[in-house]
Amino acid sequence: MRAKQLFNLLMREAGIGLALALMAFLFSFISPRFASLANLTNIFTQISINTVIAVGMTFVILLGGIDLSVGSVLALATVVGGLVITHEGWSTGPAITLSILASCAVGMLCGLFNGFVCERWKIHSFIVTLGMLNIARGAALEISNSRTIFSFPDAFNAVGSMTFAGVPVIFVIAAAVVLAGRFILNRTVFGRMIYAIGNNEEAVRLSGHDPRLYKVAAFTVCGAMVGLAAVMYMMRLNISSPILGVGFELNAIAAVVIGGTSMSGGKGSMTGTFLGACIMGVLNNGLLLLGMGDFARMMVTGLIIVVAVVIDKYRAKAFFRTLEPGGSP
Amino acid sequence: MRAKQLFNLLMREAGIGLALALMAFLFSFISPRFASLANLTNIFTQISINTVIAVGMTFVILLGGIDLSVGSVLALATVVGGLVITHEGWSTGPAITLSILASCAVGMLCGLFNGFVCERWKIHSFIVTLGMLNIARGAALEISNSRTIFSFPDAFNAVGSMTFAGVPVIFVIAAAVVLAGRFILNRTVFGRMIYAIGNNEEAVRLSGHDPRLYKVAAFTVCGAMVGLAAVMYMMRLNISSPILGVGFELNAIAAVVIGGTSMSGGKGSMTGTFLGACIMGVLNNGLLLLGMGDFARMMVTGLIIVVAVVIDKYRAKAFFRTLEPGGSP
Amino acid sequence: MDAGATAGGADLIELSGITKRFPGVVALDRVDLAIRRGEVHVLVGQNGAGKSTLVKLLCGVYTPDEGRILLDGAPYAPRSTLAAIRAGVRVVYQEFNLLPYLSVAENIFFQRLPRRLGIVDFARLYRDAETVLAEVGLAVSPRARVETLGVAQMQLLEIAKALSTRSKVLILDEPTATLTPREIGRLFEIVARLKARGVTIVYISHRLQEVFDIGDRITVLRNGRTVQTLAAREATIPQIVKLMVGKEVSEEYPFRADVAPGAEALRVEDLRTVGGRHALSFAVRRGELVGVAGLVGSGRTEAMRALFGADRKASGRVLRDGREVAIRSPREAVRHGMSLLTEDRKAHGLVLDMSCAVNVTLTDLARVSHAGLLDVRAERSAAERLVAELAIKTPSVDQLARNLSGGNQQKLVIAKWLFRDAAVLVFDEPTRGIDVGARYEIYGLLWRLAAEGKAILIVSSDLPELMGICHRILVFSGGRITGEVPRAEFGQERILSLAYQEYVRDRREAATAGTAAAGAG
Amino acid sequence: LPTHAADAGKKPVVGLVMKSLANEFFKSMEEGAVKYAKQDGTFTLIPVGMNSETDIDTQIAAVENFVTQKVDIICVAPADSVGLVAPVKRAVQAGITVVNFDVKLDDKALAAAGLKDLVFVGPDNAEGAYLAGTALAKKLGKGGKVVILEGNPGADNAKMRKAGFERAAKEHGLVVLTSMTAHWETEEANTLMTNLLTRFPDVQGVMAANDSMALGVVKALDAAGKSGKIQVVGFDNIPAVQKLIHEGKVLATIDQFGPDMATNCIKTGFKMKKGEKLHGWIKTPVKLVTAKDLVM
Ligand SMILES: Nc1ncnc2c1ncn2[C@@H]1O[C@H](COP(=O)(O)OP(=O)(O)OP(=O)(O)O)[C@@H](O)[C@H]1O
Ligand SMILES: Nc1ncnc2c1ncn2[C@@H]1O[C@H](COP(=O)(O)OP(=O)(O)OP(=O)(O)O)[C@@H](O)[C@H]1O
Ligand SMILES: O[C@@H]1[C@H](O)[C@H](O)CO[C@H]1O
Ligand SMILES: [Mg+2]
Ligand SMILES: [Mg+2]
Repeated sequence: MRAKQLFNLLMREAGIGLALALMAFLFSFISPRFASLANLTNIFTQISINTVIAVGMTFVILLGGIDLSVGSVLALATVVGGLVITHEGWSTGPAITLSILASCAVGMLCGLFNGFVCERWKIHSFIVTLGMLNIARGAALEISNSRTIFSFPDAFNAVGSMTFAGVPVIFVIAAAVVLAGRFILNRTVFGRMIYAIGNNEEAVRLSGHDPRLYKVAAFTVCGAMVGLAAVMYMMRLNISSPILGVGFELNAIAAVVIGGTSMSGGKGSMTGTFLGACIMGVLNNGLLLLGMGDFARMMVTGLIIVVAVVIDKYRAKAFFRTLEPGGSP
Repeated sequence: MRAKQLFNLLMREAGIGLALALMAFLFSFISPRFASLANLTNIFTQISINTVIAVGMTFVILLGGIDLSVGSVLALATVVGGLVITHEGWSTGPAITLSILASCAVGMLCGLFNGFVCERWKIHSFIVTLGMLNIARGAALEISNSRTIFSFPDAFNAVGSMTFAGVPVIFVIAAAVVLAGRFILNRTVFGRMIYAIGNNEEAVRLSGHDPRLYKVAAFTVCGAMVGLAAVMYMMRLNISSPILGVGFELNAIAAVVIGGTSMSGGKGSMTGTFLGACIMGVLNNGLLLLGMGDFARMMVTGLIIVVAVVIDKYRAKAFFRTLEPGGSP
Repeated sequence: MDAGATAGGADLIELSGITKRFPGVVALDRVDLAIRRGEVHVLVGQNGAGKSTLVKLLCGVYTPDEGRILLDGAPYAPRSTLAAIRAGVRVVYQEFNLLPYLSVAENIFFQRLPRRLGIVDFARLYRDAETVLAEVGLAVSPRARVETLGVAQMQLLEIAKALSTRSKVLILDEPTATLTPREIGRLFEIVARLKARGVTIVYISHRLQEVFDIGDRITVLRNGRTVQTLAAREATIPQIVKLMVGKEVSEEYPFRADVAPGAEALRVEDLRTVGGRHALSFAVRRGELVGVAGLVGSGRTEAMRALFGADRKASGRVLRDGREVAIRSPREAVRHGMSLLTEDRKAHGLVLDMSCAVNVTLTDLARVSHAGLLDVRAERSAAERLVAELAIKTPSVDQLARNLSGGNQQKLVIAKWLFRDAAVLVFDEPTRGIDVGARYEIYGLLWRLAAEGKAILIVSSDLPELMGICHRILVFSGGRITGEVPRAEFGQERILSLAYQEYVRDRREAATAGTAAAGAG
Repeated sequence: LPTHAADAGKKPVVGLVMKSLANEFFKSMEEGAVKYAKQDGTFTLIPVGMNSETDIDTQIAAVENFVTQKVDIICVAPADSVGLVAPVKRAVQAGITVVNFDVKLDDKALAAAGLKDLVFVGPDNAEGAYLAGTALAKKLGKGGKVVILEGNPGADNAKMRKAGFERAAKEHGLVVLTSMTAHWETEEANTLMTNLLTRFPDVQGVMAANDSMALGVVKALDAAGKSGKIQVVGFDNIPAVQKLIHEGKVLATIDQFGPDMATNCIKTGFKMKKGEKLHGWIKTPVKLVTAKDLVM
């Protein structure tokens, strides 16, 4: 049973895993430094924040929604968190705790707003979160007066660069988030509803549920993940800034979609999202190591994003082809 | 009959028209200059390019797709057009003609690529055009060596600032594009196919049509519109630059969605898109005239985008409520 | 293949050794079948027997794994629906394939819109559409958007689509599942006319009586194999049922006069749907089966949806077990012990891309979870129990709902509501697309539920079915309840005249007012 | 609500077109201008910023709107050295005094538009970068290996700074391993630097074209345990970097006195209105800032 499940999982994610493996192989072949422990640590660090955001985004996309505001909300959350943590006269411990809570709360509130407006007025999340993208960015700039906030407590900063046997702490956080997200999607009633609503919202409603609650919750979860990502960001770079996170939404969505989640909802997995985030990270890192120029790198990145998804499709197809004929009992 | 059609159209677009009227009224009330001829000319100029891109985007969104690459492709098209028009040794007339053709061709080719890859491998357009976003930007930077190209022929530049009775020529172009787009969507077989595929692709397939051709065509049309927008851009600013157009996709999509087109396809209209583009333009212009601070402006823009769509929903609902009781046969 | 053995020249379509497999299922197993030119050939078989699969092979949706097809004596292997249509094969599919936001006229002629230089000729489009609509008797404006139509109207529209082009072969996969006698009559006229024009017709239905009314020959499929082809004139219903099921089936309605209904479980007072002109009042008691009859579009579905909170209602009181309850959403309805099996299984009943198990337990996840955590094992076993109980044909409860046959999907919807175990059950067309054998099993099941004290409302367009199992029948006509007939007074004529009442009256009034009579019916 | 041209009465109106106010540097520049306007009290200031560094359209719309409003002076810090020439020309033709500041409009484009002598108030970006580069070279000595982190490709000041760095490197014998863009951004600079450290383990110095990027670079060095060992220079003199200079993690940055620059520009505009004949480049100072310049 277990073995079969593992096999299924492998095959399901095989396409995208293959793309990743291929890419990694290529890079380590061309540049021996790629596979060094130090470089792997770098990659782990670099994908952590996108991974956490992408986990939140997965919930929203599984519902057939989208969240364009993650980058701006991240900035707002770091600014609020930064103001709290650098608040004069508060001792370190409480300031850190409050700051973390504040960042997460900001993220959740923004997510809640997104979800609530979408559901209350039945507006597509694209437009609502596009609004939020502007609102949160404006608010972040206003609150911070567009200044970078710094001088965080050393204890806080230390976490961001701490590693265990080459594995950075913030990657451990990201991995935990992925596992938790996976568990929620596969094992809980909430996760079940997310998939079901993404597939056929009307059928869910007529089965006696209120899809709106779950949808608002999904946006809130996404916001909370962004808040957490903001904390990780502050730990990693030791600054808060209202201009961060521009374009993060595209990276997160790319990770989710490369990972095989359907933009129209209902289909997808957290494991896929994680692999998608890895592809994005390895790509960035590898192409740099190859010493490719900025513009060429941009083009190649664009191409590979597409190619990775194509490989995924091919594998999936080939897989089903091999299965079909022998599939009858 | 005609009168009834007009009435229907009015009512259908009433919500968003109302939002626009309200906004215009408010602005002209607060700032008398808003309604001046000179300012209206400005607004017309400022919305033209977004309008043309949004018309192209409407085709794609009606199919349930999306095109994130419009901004980058615009940049690439201006760069190629700019290189052609400033090519040494070509006389003005042919250079201008070739340049216009080249820009449009670049747009179309990129659109064709987007559409082809989406359909050939059944990949969601979000990811394909995200790839293209990077590819086209990289190519634009590479080709232009990241320099701004200028010194276009005067005749060419003149068109961009020419006006007839306060109406800028480039707005006339945009208006013509909207009308043409409207005609295509409502009156031609191609247009009806677009709606039909957005409604139920499977049904279209089962009726013996090949949806793929139409989908690729729609992306190509969108690309062509971007190419045309690039020409208008060059006329207006008298430059070509590889860094233009960042974020244009969001403006165009916002215009389309504010205009009432459904993100999941099948429902929407060109008139709506045009009104949506007007809302965006009036908003930007009006808030600037009010002298609102930048950050506040950002937040207000975000809010109003959402509110405009909410008003649209409300009006539509109220309208259907009043209609229904008498509506049954 | 006794009756099927004829001279090769007379056969328009010839299938030999056709096999089609899906993961875990052999849908068609070495099928041989010959369809003669100009005949009405009926396919019957239990749910999941392979009928729709066979249709999809003929129209180019699937390609066979083995075997070959001859059309007009030449090898026929359509690679796409377009190829099939070009070869002259058209289908009315079991499931709808409509374009909801486009007009009725566009839907009808979608295959080839009338055009000049790529521009649609709307004047001609609407004119032609009026003709076709009149032919099938669908009283809607050709300009109406399809999303505003009811299920039965959509079914008629599907038929209208098939009539828009001339074809050699017309395949109708369960066209009558939601139609009432009036529309069925009209459909048969159309079929007869087409046949007279030399069109070959393949007809699939679970309503065996009509098979004899229009069929020339009947082929019975069982478990993906052709059992026998017989001439309609010589066949009898019991004979066919036996061939379908493989054993004798008791065709007895389970009605038991000795089971008396108990206390009132549901009372509806002055329910008015949004846009509805009439207030509706009715009641159902525990242990009672109440039928709801009416013509297509008579407002039954609208009333039930409003009652269940699926649509907003304009006014009305609902009493459950004597206490007034507020029902503004399906969620509240379910909380108050009600369930509604919707008539459109694909759009409203099932989460098609999820497993059978997920669909079954969707109505009551609390029963298969603890503190928000799913108990996957409990879920599977609950689903397996219901799949067995309803004899749903599927390799496992992990199969996606999409991959079940139409009738088995319908059973799955029933299973999901049985899982909820509500006190008041509203079934809208519960036997739509369900084969005879299973039909009687479901009647038995309904009776068992009644015996347990459930209050049951059944909306159905199949009058004999309602008369067979109900205590009472409410008759809807033109959006109002025109009568309530107790079992003792059941009779086709009585009920039908109540069902026509409003339309006849409308016409009379229209005539007296001197306006052109436009009303349906 | 800030006043706008319509009800400004007889007071002259100055339109200040800035680049991204999201950038701390421009924000302080704007604040300098606002403070000056308040002190002076004889004119009305309308500042407008853009959404991002590349948001040319908002700038153009702003200039167009100022022309419509018939303001008296427009001070413009162009996001694109060529792109703004056309609207600026329209403003000049409408009789408005236009002064260019911070980033110089392109000479060739100006000449083509017949605006050869348009006044520019601003720093010498190349010179500033050269100063920073020289400081770095002095620290590393001949043969020191460095990388350059560029600003937005296409932005004029980014190009000037790159050129300045390169000149310093050449003159003092530094080896430039590579020059790549991090788009003025902290996060991107951090990722880029991390990866560059892997690619060039022997790098000794970093030239970041602005301080936002320098912040990201320092964190990358921190994570690799190399901060203080690899020398970093920046540009802008923002407070966050001042702290790092103090801690020895950044060697130097360049102050270009942003708050004074816009004020200078406005003053220049009024001088011209009064009839003073000014043209060409009015250079504003750039100054190297190192630990010894900071009193913390
Ligand atoms: N012949 C007709 N043509 C067009 N619309 C009709 C016709 N008859 C009824 N309608 C509309 O159909 C709606 C009622 O449909 P509803 O689905 O509730 O009926 P029903 O009795 O359940 O029939 P069915 O589900 O079989 O279509 C009403 O809004 C009515 O206006
Ligand atoms: N796409 C598919 N994937 C997997 N199994 C399928 C698929 N399509 C059909 N089947 C299976 O093939 C068998 C035959 O299905 P088919 O739809 O032909 O039955 P049918 O005779 O039309 O039944 P009904 O009367 O219920 O419509 C069923 O067991 C069904 O579950
Ligand atoms: O001078 C400024 C600053 O260095 C900023 O960081 C980027 O834009 C430049 O124009
Ligand atoms: Mg079937
Ligand atoms: Mg009904």
